Amino acid sequence: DDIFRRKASILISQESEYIKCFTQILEDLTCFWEDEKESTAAEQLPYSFYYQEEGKDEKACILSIQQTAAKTMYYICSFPMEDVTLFTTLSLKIKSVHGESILRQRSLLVDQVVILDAPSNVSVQINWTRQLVIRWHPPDFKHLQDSIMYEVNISTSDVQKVEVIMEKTELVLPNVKGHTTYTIAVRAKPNEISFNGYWSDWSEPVTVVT
Amino acid sequence: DDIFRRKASILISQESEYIKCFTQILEDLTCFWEDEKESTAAEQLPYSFYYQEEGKDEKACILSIQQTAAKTMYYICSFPMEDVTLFTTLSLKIKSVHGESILRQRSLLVDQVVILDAPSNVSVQINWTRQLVIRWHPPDFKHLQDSIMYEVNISTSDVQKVEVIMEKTELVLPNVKGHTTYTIAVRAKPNEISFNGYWSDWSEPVTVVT
Amino acid sequence: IPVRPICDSRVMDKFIKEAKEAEIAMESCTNTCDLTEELSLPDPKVNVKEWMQMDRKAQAKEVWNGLAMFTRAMLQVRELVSDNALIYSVDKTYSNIRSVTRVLKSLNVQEELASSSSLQTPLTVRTLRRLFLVYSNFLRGKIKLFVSEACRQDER
Repeated sequence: DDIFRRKASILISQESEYIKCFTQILEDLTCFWEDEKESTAAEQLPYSFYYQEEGKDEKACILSIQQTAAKTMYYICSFPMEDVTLFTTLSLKIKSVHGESILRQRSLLVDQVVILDAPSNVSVQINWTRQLVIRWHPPDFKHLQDSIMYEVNISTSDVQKVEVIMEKTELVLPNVKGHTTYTIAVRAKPNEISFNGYWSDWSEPVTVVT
Repeated sequence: DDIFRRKASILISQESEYIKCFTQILEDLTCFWEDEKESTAAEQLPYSFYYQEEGKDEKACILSIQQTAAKTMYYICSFPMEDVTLFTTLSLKIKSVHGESILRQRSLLVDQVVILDAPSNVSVQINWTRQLVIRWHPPDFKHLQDSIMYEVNISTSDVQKVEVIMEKTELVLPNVKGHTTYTIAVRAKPNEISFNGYWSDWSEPVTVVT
Repeated sequence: IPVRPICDSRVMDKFIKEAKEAEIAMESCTNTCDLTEELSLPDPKVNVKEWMQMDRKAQAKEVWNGLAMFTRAMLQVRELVSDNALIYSVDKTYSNIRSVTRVLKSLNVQEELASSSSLQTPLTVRTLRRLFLVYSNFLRGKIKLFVSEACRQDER
Protein backbone atom coordinates (compact mmCIF):
# COMPACT_ATOMS: atom_id res chain seq x y z
CA ASP A 1 0.00 0.00 0.00
CA ASP A 2 0.87 3.65 -0.06
CA ILE A 3 2.39 3.90 3.42
CA PHE A 4 4.61 0.94 2.69
CA ARG A 5 5.83 2.52 -0.55
CA ARG A 6 6.72 5.79 1.16
CA LYS A 7 8.66 4.14 3.97
CA ALA A 8 10.29 1.69 1.55
CA SER A 9 11.61 4.52 -0.58
CA ILE A 10 13.18 6.10 2.52
CA LEU A 11 14.92 2.85 3.34
CA ILE A 12 16.11 2.29 -0.19
CA SER A 13 17.91 5.63 -0.10
CA GLN A 14 19.29 5.31 3.44
CA GLU A 15 19.90 1.61 4.14
CA SER A 16 22.39 -0.63 2.41
CA GLU A 17 21.36 -3.92 4.07
CA TYR A 18 19.76 -6.34 1.64
CA ILE A 19 16.93 -7.10 4.03
CA LYS A 20 15.42 -3.74 5.02
CA CYS A 21 13.19 -3.33 8.06
CA PHE A 22 11.27 -0.56 9.73
CA THR A 23 8.83 0.08 12.52
CA GLN A 24 6.51 3.07 12.63
CA ILE A 25 5.28 3.21 16.21
CA LEU A 26 7.23 0.32 17.80
CA GLU A 27 4.29 -2.05 17.80
CA ASP A 28 4.70 -2.98 14.17
CA LEU A 29 7.63 -4.29 12.13
CA THR A 30 7.88 -4.68 8.38
CA CYS A 31 10.82 -6.26 6.61
CA PHE A 32 11.27 -6.48 2.88
CA TRP A 33 13.76 -6.99 0.12
CA GLU A 34 13.80 -6.38 -3.57
CA ASP A 35 14.33 -9.28 -5.88
CA GLU A 36 16.18 -8.06 -8.90
CA LYS A 37 14.79 -10.72 -11.16
CA GLU A 38 11.60 -9.85 -12.91
CA SER A 39 8.68 -11.59 -11.34
CA THR A 40 7.27 -14.70 -12.78
CA ALA A 41 3.62 -15.41 -12.37
CA ALA A 42 4.50 -18.65 -10.63
CA GLU A 43 2.06 -19.58 -7.95
CA GLN A 44 4.59 -20.49 -5.33
CA LEU A 45 6.99 -17.88 -4.02
CA PRO A 46 10.61 -18.85 -4.48
CA TYR A 47 11.57 -17.70 -0.98
CA SER A 48 10.61 -18.26 2.59
CA PHE A 49 11.38 -15.92 5.45
CA TYR A 50 12.18 -16.74 9.08
CA TYR A 51 12.71 -14.71 12.20
CA GLN A 52 14.02 -15.64 15.59
CA GLU A 53 14.13 -13.71 18.80
CA GLU A 54 17.02 -14.41 21.17
CA GLY A 55 16.23 -17.47 23.23
CA LYS A 56 13.08 -18.36 21.32
CA ASP A 57 12.11 -20.64 18.47
CA GLU A 58 12.43 -19.66 14.87
CA LYS A 59 9.15 -18.69 13.21
CA ALA A 60 8.14 -18.42 9.59
CA CYS A 61 6.54 -15.26 8.26
CA ILE A 62 3.94 -15.32 5.55
CA LEU A 63 5.29 -13.18 2.71
CA SER A 64 3.30 -10.85 0.57
CA ILE A 65 4.55 -9.42 -2.69
CA GLN A 66 4.33 -6.09 -4.42
CA GLN A 67 5.58 -5.02 -7.80
CA THR A 68 8.12 -2.20 -7.84
CA ALA A 69 8.18 0.65 -10.36
CA ALA A 70 11.03 -1.16 -12.08
CA LYS A 71 8.87 -4.28 -12.55
CA THR A 72 10.92 -6.21 -10.02
CA MET A 73 9.36 -7.58 -6.86
CA TYR A 74 9.26 -6.58 -3.20
CA TYR A 75 8.93 -9.52 -0.83
CA ILE A 76 7.36 -8.26 2.36
CA CYS A 77 6.91 -9.69 5.85
CA SER A 78 4.61 -7.86 8.28
CA PHE A 79 5.24 -9.11 11.78
CA PRO A 80 2.40 -10.03 14.12
CA MET A 81 2.30 -7.47 16.96
CA GLU A 82 2.95 -10.01 19.70
CA ASP A 83 6.31 -10.85 18.11
CA VAL A 84 7.54 -7.26 18.08
CA THR A 85 9.88 -7.05 21.06
CA LEU A 86 12.12 -4.10 21.73
CA PHE A 87 15.69 -4.15 23.03
CA THR A 88 16.34 -7.67 21.89
CA THR A 89 18.19 -9.08 18.91
CA LEU A 90 16.03 -10.41 16.14
CA SER A 91 17.65 -12.68 13.54
CA LEU A 92 16.24 -12.77 10.04
CA LYS A 93 16.80 -15.31 7.28
CA ILE A 94 15.76 -15.63 3.69
CA LYS A 95 15.77 -19.22 2.56
CA SER A 96 15.06 -20.71 -0.81
CA VAL A 97 11.82 -22.59 -0.73
CA HIS A 98 13.48 -25.61 -2.28
CA GLY A 99 16.55 -26.77 -0.51
CA GLU A 100 16.46 -24.81 2.74
CA SER A 101 19.71 -23.03 2.03
CA ILE A 102 20.12 -19.63 3.63
CA LEU A 103 20.33 -16.99 0.92
CA ARG A 104 20.61 -13.89 3.11
CA GLN A 105 20.57 -13.10 6.77
CA ARG A 106 20.64 -10.14 9.07
CA SER A 107 20.09 -9.33 12.71
CA LEU A 108 18.68 -6.14 14.14
CA LEU A 109 17.07 -4.40 17.09
CA VAL A 110 13.52 -3.21 16.41
CA ASP A 111 14.09 -0.08 18.51
CA GLN A 112 16.84 1.01 16.09
CA VAL A 113 14.86 0.98 12.85
CA VAL A 114 12.13 3.53 13.44
CA ILE A 115 10.76 5.55 10.53
CA LEU A 116 8.38 8.17 11.82
CA ASP A 117 5.79 9.95 9.74
CA ALA A 118 6.73 13.43 8.63
CA PRO A 119 5.93 16.26 11.07
CA SER A 120 2.65 18.00 10.22
CA ASN A 121 1.01 21.41 10.55
CA VAL A 122 4.20 23.40 10.11
CA SER A 123 3.51 27.05 10.77
CA VAL A 124 5.71 30.12 10.47
CA GLN A 125 5.14 33.50 12.06
CA ILE A 126 7.17 36.66 12.03
CA ASN A 127 7.20 38.35 15.40
CA TRP A 128 7.81 41.99 16.23
CA THR A 129 11.54 41.55 16.82
CA ARG A 130 12.10 40.21 13.28
CA GLN A 131 12.29 36.62 14.31
CA LEU A 132 10.76 33.70 12.45
CA VAL A 133 8.88 31.48 14.86
CA ILE A 134 8.55 28.01 13.34
CA ARG A 135 6.29 25.43 14.95
CA TRP A 136 5.07 21.95 13.98
CA HIS A 137 3.20 18.95 15.28
CA PRO A 138 5.20 15.85 16.15
CA PRO A 139 4.39 12.60 14.33
CA ASP A 140 2.66 9.83 16.24
CA PHE A 141 5.17 7.96 18.42
CA LYS A 142 3.16 6.31 21.18
CA HIS A 143 4.06 8.24 24.35
CA LEU A 144 7.53 9.08 23.09
CA GLN A 145 6.73 12.42 21.48
CA ASP A 146 9.40 14.01 23.64
CA SER A 147 12.09 11.63 22.36
CA ILE A 148 12.11 12.95 18.81
CA MET A 149 14.72 15.11 17.10
CA TYR A 150 14.05 17.25 14.06
CA GLU A 151 15.84 18.78 11.14
CA VAL A 152 14.45 22.11 9.99
CA ASN A 153 15.39 23.09 6.47
CA ILE A 154 15.28 26.84 5.89
CA SER A 155 15.94 28.06 2.39
CA THR A 156 15.81 31.31 0.47
CA SER A 157 16.78 31.85 -3.15
CA ASP A 158 20.37 32.45 -1.97
CA VAL A 159 21.06 30.18 0.92
CA GLN A 160 19.94 26.99 2.54
CA LYS A 161 20.58 25.82 6.03
CA VAL A 162 19.52 22.98 8.26
CA GLU A 163 19.05 23.31 12.00
CA VAL A 164 18.89 20.32 14.33
CA ILE A 165 16.31 20.63 17.11
CA MET A 166 16.27 18.19 20.01
CA GLU A 167 12.95 17.20 21.56
CA LYS A 168 11.18 20.48 20.92
CA THR A 169 8.67 21.39 18.23
CA GLU A 170 9.66 25.01 17.91
CA LEU A 171 12.52 26.95 16.41
CA VAL A 172 13.03 30.69 16.73
CA LEU A 173 15.18 32.07 13.96
CA PRO A 174 16.56 35.52 14.83
CA ASN A 175 17.64 38.28 12.44
CA VAL A 176 15.76 37.32 9.32
CA LYS A 177 16.16 39.51 6.27
CA GLY A 178 13.34 41.66 4.93
CA HIS A 179 11.63 41.16 1.57
CA THR A 180 12.82 37.61 1.31
CA THR A 181 10.92 34.40 0.64
CA TYR A 182 11.68 31.71 3.18
CA THR A 183 10.73 28.10 2.51
CA ILE A 184 10.64 25.77 5.48
CA ALA A 185 10.29 22.02 5.86
CA VAL A 186 10.80 19.72 8.84
CA ARG A 187 11.65 16.04 9.21
CA ALA A 188 11.82 13.76 12.23
CA LYS A 189 13.81 10.91 13.71
CA PRO A 190 14.08 9.33 17.18
CA ASN A 191 16.58 11.22 19.33
CA GLU A 192 19.15 8.37 19.33
CA ILE A 193 19.09 8.01 23.10
CA SER A 194 16.92 4.94 23.51
CA PHE A 195 15.51 4.74 20.00
CA ASN A 196 17.03 5.27 16.63
CA GLY A 197 16.14 4.92 12.98
CA TYR A 198 16.02 6.83 9.74
CA TRP A 199 15.00 10.35 8.86
CA SER A 200 11.34 10.64 7.98
CA ASP A 201 10.09 12.30 4.83
CA TRP A 202 10.17 16.08 4.81
CA SER A 203 6.93 17.75 5.77
CA GLU A 204 5.03 19.76 3.18
CA PRO A 205 7.11 22.94 2.70
CA VAL A 206 5.70 26.20 4.01
CA THR A 207 6.58 29.53 2.48
CA VAL A 208 6.62 32.97 4.11
CA VAL A 209 7.57 36.38 2.72
CA THR A 210 9.20 38.72 5.22
CA ASP B 1 1.72 19.57 64.59
CA ASP B 2 2.89 22.13 62.13
CA ILE B 3 3.63 19.81 59.20
CA PHE B 4 0.21 18.27 59.54
CA ARG B 5 -1.46 21.67 59.43
CA ARG B 6 0.40 22.68 56.28
CA LYS B 7 -0.41 19.50 54.41
CA ALA B 8 -3.98 19.51 55.69
CA SER B 9 -4.54 22.99 54.34
CA ILE B 10 -3.30 21.83 50.92
CA LEU B 11 -5.76 18.97 50.95
CA ILE B 12 -8.64 21.12 52.07
CA SER B 13 -8.16 23.33 49.05
CA GLN B 14 -7.54 20.54 46.53
CA GLU B 15 -9.52 17.47 47.64
CA SER B 16 -13.28 17.14 47.84
CA GLU B 17 -13.40 13.69 49.47
CA TYR B 18 -14.72 13.79 53.02
CA ILE B 19 -11.92 11.56 54.26
CA LYS B 20 -8.67 13.17 53.13
CA CYS B 21 -5.37 11.31 53.04
CA PHE B 22 -1.78 12.03 52.15
CA THR B 23 1.65 10.49 52.19
CA GLN B 24 4.86 12.50 52.26
CA ILE B 25 7.63 10.07 51.48
CA LEU B 26 5.61 6.92 50.72
CA GLU B 27 6.47 5.33 54.07
CA ASP B 28 3.80 7.25 55.93
CA LEU B 29 0.08 7.79 55.53
CA THR B 30 -2.16 10.24 57.34
CA CYS B 31 -5.92 10.36 56.94
CA PHE B 32 -8.20 12.91 58.53
CA TRP B 33 -11.57 14.54 58.34
CA GLU B 34 -13.10 17.63 59.76
CA ASP B 35 -16.11 17.29 61.98
CA GLU B 36 -18.26 20.33 61.53
CA LYS B 37 -19.73 20.13 64.99
CA GLU B 38 -17.90 22.04 67.64
CA SER B 39 -15.95 19.74 69.85
CA THR B 40 -17.20 18.63 73.20
CA ALA B 41 -14.76 17.85 75.91
CA ALA B 42 -16.21 14.39 76.19
CA GLU B 43 -13.63 11.82 77.03
CA GLN B 44 -14.64 9.29 74.47
CA LEU B 45 -14.38 10.12 70.77
CA PRO B 46 -17.67 9.73 68.91
CA TYR B 47 -16.03 7.97 65.94
CA SER B 48 -13.86 5.04 65.18
CA PHE B 49 -11.80 4.56 62.05
CA TYR B 50 -10.99 1.35 60.18
CA TYR B 51 -8.77 0.48 57.27
CA GLN B 52 -8.48 -2.63 55.22
CA GLU B 53 -5.93 -3.67 52.67
CA GLU B 54 -7.16 -5.92 49.85
CA GLY B 55 -7.19 -9.53 50.97
CA LYS B 56 -6.40 -8.69 54.58
CA ASP B 57 -8.31 -8.15 57.79
CA GLU B 58 -9.81 -4.85 58.77
CA LYS B 59 -7.83 -2.94 61.38
CA ALA B 60 -8.79 -0.10 63.70
CA CYS B 61 -6.70 3.05 63.82
CA ILE B 62 -6.22 5.02 66.99
CA LEU B 63 -7.49 8.51 66.31
CA SER B 64 -5.96 11.69 67.55
CA ILE B 65 -7.74 15.04 67.51
CA GLN B 66 -6.73 18.60 66.76
CA GLN B 67 -8.73 21.75 66.95
CA THR B 68 -9.08 23.69 63.71
CA ALA B 69 -8.89 27.45 63.42
CA ALA B 70 -12.68 27.43 63.15
CA LYS B 71 -12.97 25.63 66.50
CA THR B 72 -14.18 22.47 64.83
CA MET B 73 -12.22 19.25 65.09
CA TYR B 74 -9.83 17.29 62.92
CA TYR B 75 -9.94 13.56 63.53
CA ILE B 76 -6.60 12.12 62.47
CA CYS B 77 -5.32 8.63 61.82
CA SER B 78 -1.56 8.19 61.38
CA PHE B 79 -0.96 4.78 59.95
CA PRO B 80 1.65 2.49 61.43
CA MET B 81 4.49 2.28 58.93
CA GLU B 82 4.11 -1.44 58.38
CA ASP B 83 0.55 -0.92 57.17
CA VAL B 84 1.42 1.66 54.54
CA THR B 85 1.12 -0.40 51.38
CA LEU B 86 1.31 1.09 47.92
CA PHE B 87 -0.09 -0.15 44.62
CA THR B 88 -2.98 -1.94 46.25
CA THR B 89 -6.44 -0.70 47.18
CA LEU B 90 -6.94 0.49 50.73
CA SER B 91 -10.50 0.80 52.05
CA LEU B 92 -11.33 3.30 54.77
CA LYS B 93 -14.38 3.55 57.02
CA ILE B 94 -15.61 5.95 59.65
CA LYS B 95 -18.00 4.30 62.03
CA SER B 96 -19.90 5.73 64.92
CA VAL B 97 -18.53 4.42 68.18
CA HIS B 98 -21.95 3.39 69.34
CA GLY B 99 -23.81 1.25 66.90
CA GLU B 100 -21.19 0.26 64.38
CA SER B 101 -22.96 1.96 61.49
CA ILE B 102 -20.73 3.15 58.66
CA LEU B 103 -20.88 6.93 58.42
CA ARG B 104 -18.43 7.47 55.59
CA GLN B 105 -16.17 5.36 53.44
CA ARG B 106 -13.58 5.73 50.76
CA SER B 107 -11.03 3.64 48.96
CA LEU B 108 -7.69 4.82 47.61
CA LEU B 109 -4.22 3.93 46.44
CA VAL B 110 -1.52 5.37 48.68
CA ASP B 111 0.71 6.04 45.66
CA GLN B 112 -1.90 8.47 44.32
CA VAL B 113 -2.06 10.83 47.33
CA VAL B 114 1.48 12.16 47.59
CA ILE B 115 2.09 15.66 48.93
CA LEU B 116 5.72 16.54 48.49
CA ASP B 117 7.53 19.26 50.39
CA ALA B 118 8.01 22.50 48.54
CA PRO B 119 11.12 22.73 46.34
CA SER B 120 14.00 24.51 48.06
CA ASN B 121 17.03 26.68 47.24
CA VAL B 122 15.38 28.47 44.34
CA SER B 123 18.00 30.57 42.56
CA VAL B 124 17.68 33.02 39.72
CA GLN B 125 20.46 34.33 37.52
CA ILE B 126 20.44 36.67 34.58
CA ASN B 127 22.78 35.57 31.83
CA TRP B 128 24.41 37.66 29.15
CA THR B 129 21.70 37.05 26.57
CA ARG B 130 18.98 38.51 28.81
CA GLN B 131 17.62 35.22 29.95
CA LEU B 132 16.55 34.34 33.44
CA VAL B 133 18.00 31.02 34.53
CA ILE B 134 15.89 29.59 37.32
CA ARG B 135 17.07 26.55 39.27
CA TRP B 136 15.84 24.74 42.38
CA HIS B 137 16.39 21.64 44.48
CA PRO B 138 13.80 18.86 44.29
CA PRO B 139 12.04 17.77 47.46
CA ASP B 140 12.93 14.41 48.98
CA PHE B 141 11.17 11.58 47.12
CA LYS B 142 12.91 8.24 47.60
CA HIS B 143 15.24 8.27 44.59
CA LEU B 144 12.30 9.16 42.38
CA GLN B 145 13.47 12.71 41.78
CA ASP B 146 13.04 12.18 38.04
CA SER B 147 9.33 11.53 38.54
CA ILE B 148 8.47 15.02 39.77
CA MET B 149 6.82 17.82 37.82
CA TYR B 150 6.94 21.49 38.77
CA GLU B 151 5.01 24.68 38.35
CA VAL B 152 7.10 27.83 38.21
CA ASN B 153 5.23 31.03 38.95
CA ILE B 154 6.84 34.11 37.43
CA SER B 155 5.33 37.45 38.25
CA THR B 156 6.07 41.10 37.73
CA SER B 157 3.94 44.04 38.77
CA ASP B 158 2.10 43.71 35.41
CA VAL B 159 1.83 40.08 34.54
CA GLN B 160 1.90 36.67 36.05
CA LYS B 161 2.49 33.40 34.32
CA VAL B 162 2.94 29.79 35.30
CA GLU B 163 5.17 27.38 33.42
CA VAL B 164 4.94 23.62 33.84
CA ILE B 165 8.30 21.86 33.89
CA MET B 166 8.47 18.10 33.62
CA GLU B 167 11.17 16.25 35.52
CA LYS B 168 13.79 18.96 35.27
CA THR B 169 14.89 21.41 37.94
CA GLU B 170 15.72 24.30 35.66
CA LEU B 171 13.84 26.79 33.56
CA VAL B 172 15.38 29.28 31.14
CA LEU B 173 13.15 32.25 30.49
CA PRO B 174 14.12 34.16 27.35
CA ASN B 175 13.48 37.82 26.53
CA VAL B 176 13.09 39.26 29.98
CA LYS B 177 12.45 42.95 30.22
CA GLY B 178 14.97 45.37 31.73
CA HIS B 179 14.41 47.33 34.97
CA THR B 180 11.72 44.98 36.11
CA THR B 181 11.28 43.08 39.34
CA TYR B 182 10.61 39.40 38.82
CA THR B 183 9.26 37.29 41.65
CA ILE B 184 9.61 33.54 41.29
CA ALA B 185 8.23 30.59 43.25
CA VAL B 186 8.15 26.87 42.48
CA ARG B 187 5.90 24.01 43.58
CA ALA B 188 6.09 20.25 43.04
CA LYS B 189 3.92 17.22 42.42
CA PRO B 190 4.58 13.64 41.25
CA ASN B 191 4.48 13.49 37.45
CA GLU B 192 1.33 11.33 37.35
CA ILE B 193 3.01 8.33 35.76
CA SER B 194 3.86 6.01 38.62
CA PHE B 195 2.80 8.37 41.37
CA ASN B 196 0.24 11.09 41.72
CA GLY B 197 -0.98 13.48 44.35
CA TYR B 198 -1.50 17.15 45.07
CA TRP B 199 0.51 20.27 44.43
CA SER B 200 2.94 21.07 47.24
CA ASP B 201 3.18 24.45 48.87
CA TRP B 202 4.97 27.13 46.89
CA SER B 203 8.63 27.56 47.73
CA GLU B 204 9.79 30.76 49.36
CA PRO B 205 9.56 33.41 46.62
CA VAL B 206 12.79 34.76 45.19
CA THR B 207 13.04 38.24 43.73
CA VAL B 208 15.40 39.54 41.10
CA VAL B 209 15.68 42.97 39.49
CA THR B 210 16.74 42.95 35.84
CA ILE C 1 22.50 11.01 28.91
CA PRO C 2 21.32 7.70 30.31
CA VAL C 3 23.75 4.82 30.15
CA ARG C 4 21.15 2.33 29.05
CA PRO C 5 17.73 2.63 27.47
CA ILE C 6 16.02 1.62 30.66
CA CYS C 7 17.60 4.53 32.51
CA ASP C 8 15.96 6.93 30.09
CA SER C 9 12.87 7.32 32.25
CA ARG C 10 10.77 7.96 29.15
CA VAL C 11 11.14 4.30 28.18
CA MET C 12 9.69 2.89 31.39
CA ASP C 13 7.10 5.66 31.37
CA LYS C 14 5.98 4.57 27.92
CA PHE C 15 5.34 1.04 29.16
CA ILE C 16 3.50 2.34 32.20
CA LYS C 17 1.29 4.60 30.09
CA GLU C 18 0.46 1.71 27.80
CA ALA C 19 -0.39 -0.47 30.78
CA LYS C 20 -2.82 2.21 31.94
CA GLU C 21 -4.35 2.36 28.48
CA ALA C 22 -4.95 -1.37 28.60
CA GLU C 23 -6.41 -0.98 32.09
CA ILE C 24 -8.79 1.72 30.83
CA ALA C 25 -9.70 -0.36 27.77
CA MET C 26 -11.02 -3.01 30.18
CA GLU C 27 -13.51 -0.57 31.68
CA SER C 28 -15.79 -1.31 28.75
CA CYS C 29 -15.81 -4.93 29.86
CA THR C 30 -18.94 -6.44 31.20
CA ASN C 31 -19.33 -10.16 31.65
CA THR C 32 -17.27 -10.76 28.52
CA CYS C 33 -14.22 -10.12 30.61
CA ASP C 34 -14.84 -12.85 33.12
CA LEU C 35 -12.29 -15.57 32.66
CA THR C 36 -13.12 -19.23 32.58
CA GLU C 37 -9.91 -20.08 34.38
CA GLU C 38 -8.19 -18.53 37.35
CA LEU C 39 -4.92 -16.76 36.72
CA SER C 40 -2.06 -16.60 39.14
CA LEU C 41 -0.37 -13.19 39.30
CA PRO C 42 2.32 -11.56 41.44
CA ASP C 43 1.06 -9.33 44.24
CA PRO C 44 1.97 -5.77 43.21
CA LYS C 45 1.72 -4.24 46.67
CA VAL C 46 4.77 -2.57 48.14
CA ASN C 47 5.65 -1.40 51.58
CA VAL C 48 8.33 1.09 50.68
CA LYS C 49 10.31 0.73 53.88
CA GLU C 50 10.46 -3.06 53.59
CA TRP C 51 11.23 -2.83 49.88
CA MET C 52 14.17 -0.51 50.47
CA GLN C 53 15.54 -2.88 53.09
CA MET C 54 15.33 -5.93 50.85
CA ASP C 55 18.60 -6.83 49.19
CA ARG C 56 18.88 -6.38 45.44
CA LYS C 57 18.80 -10.09 44.78
CA ALA C 58 15.54 -10.51 46.59
CA GLN C 59 14.06 -7.54 44.74
CA ALA C 60 15.31 -8.93 41.43
CA LYS C 61 13.65 -12.22 42.24
CA GLU C 62 10.31 -10.52 42.80
CA VAL C 63 10.63 -8.64 39.56
CA TRP C 64 11.73 -11.59 37.41
CA ASN C 65 9.23 -13.94 38.85
CA GLY C 66 6.48 -11.36 38.43
CA LEU C 67 7.30 -10.77 34.79
CA ALA C 68 7.35 -14.52 34.15
CA MET C 69 3.91 -14.85 35.75
CA PHE C 70 2.48 -12.05 33.60
CA THR C 71 4.00 -13.59 30.47
CA ARG C 72 2.31 -16.88 31.29
CA ALA C 73 -0.97 -15.17 32.15
CA MET C 74 -1.06 -13.27 28.85
CA LEU C 75 -0.47 -16.45 26.87
CA GLN C 76 -3.25 -18.15 28.81
CA VAL C 77 -5.62 -15.24 28.31
CA ARG C 78 -4.82 -15.06 24.60
CA GLU C 79 -6.55 -18.42 24.23
CA LEU C 80 -9.61 -17.20 26.06
CA VAL C 81 -10.46 -13.92 24.35
CA SER C 82 -12.02 -13.46 20.94
CA ASP C 83 -12.98 -9.78 20.87
CA ASN C 84 -10.63 -7.82 18.61
CA ALA C 85 -10.11 -4.85 20.92
CA LEU C 86 -9.27 -7.21 23.77
CA ILE C 87 -6.90 -9.21 21.61
CA TYR C 88 -5.09 -5.98 20.78
CA SER C 89 -4.62 -5.16 24.49
CA VAL C 90 -3.47 -8.68 25.29
CA ASP C 91 -1.00 -8.90 22.39
CA LYS C 92 0.34 -5.44 23.01
CA THR C 93 0.82 -6.15 26.70
CA TYR C 94 2.47 -9.49 25.97
CA SER C 95 4.91 -7.77 23.66
CA ASN C 96 5.56 -5.01 26.21
CA ILE C 97 6.22 -7.48 29.03
CA ARG C 98 8.84 -9.16 26.89
CA SER C 99 10.43 -5.81 26.03
CA VAL C 100 10.52 -4.86 29.72
CA THR C 101 12.10 -8.22 30.51
CA ARG C 102 14.76 -7.63 27.87
CA VAL C 103 15.51 -4.17 29.02
CA LEU C 104 15.92 -5.36 32.61
CA LYS C 105 18.46 -7.88 31.41
CA SER C 106 20.61 -4.94 30.35
CA LEU C 107 20.86 -4.01 34.02
CA ASN C 108 22.98 -7.12 34.55
CA VAL C 109 20.75 -8.30 37.30
CA GLN C 110 21.29 -11.97 37.70
CA GLU C 111 18.15 -13.67 36.54
CA GLU C 112 17.00 -15.58 39.54
CA LEU C 113 15.27 -18.88 39.27
CA ALA C 114 12.82 -18.07 41.97
CA SER C 115 12.17 -20.64 44.58
CA SER C 116 8.67 -19.55 45.29
CA SER C 117 9.06 -19.97 49.04
CA SER C 118 10.62 -16.56 49.62
CA LEU C 119 8.23 -14.70 47.34
CA GLN C 120 5.06 -12.89 48.21
CA THR C 121 1.98 -15.04 47.95
CA PRO C 122 0.53 -14.78 44.47
CA LEU C 123 -2.88 -13.32 43.76
CA THR C 124 -5.63 -15.13 41.98
CA VAL C 125 -7.71 -13.21 39.48
CA ARG C 126 -10.80 -14.14 37.55
CA THR C 127 -11.43 -11.11 35.33
CA LEU C 128 -9.51 -9.33 32.62
CA ARG C 129 -10.16 -6.03 34.30
CA ARG C 130 -8.36 -7.16 37.40
CA LEU C 131 -5.55 -8.71 35.40
CA PHE C 132 -4.72 -5.40 33.76
CA LEU C 133 -5.12 -3.45 36.99
CA VAL C 134 -2.62 -5.73 38.72
CA TYR C 135 -0.25 -5.50 35.76
CA SER C 136 -0.35 -1.72 35.76
CA ASN C 137 0.22 -1.59 39.52
CA PHE C 138 3.13 -4.00 39.23
CA LEU C 139 4.80 -1.90 36.55
CA ARG C 140 4.22 1.40 38.36
CA GLY C 141 5.39 -0.11 41.61
CA LYS C 142 7.97 -2.86 41.89
CA ILE C 143 9.43 -2.47 38.41
CA LYS C 144 9.64 1.31 38.51
CA LEU C 145 11.23 1.29 41.97
CA PHE C 146 13.65 -1.43 40.97
CA VAL C 147 14.72 0.36 37.81
CA SER C 148 15.09 3.78 39.45
CA GLU C 149 17.36 2.33 42.09
CA ALA C 150 19.44 0.37 39.57
CA CYS C 151 19.94 3.43 37.40
CA ARG C 152 20.84 5.56 40.38
CA GLN C 153 23.55 3.09 41.36
CA ASP C 154 24.69 3.14 37.75
CA GLU C 155 25.27 6.86 37.80
CA ARG C 156 27.70 6.68 40.66
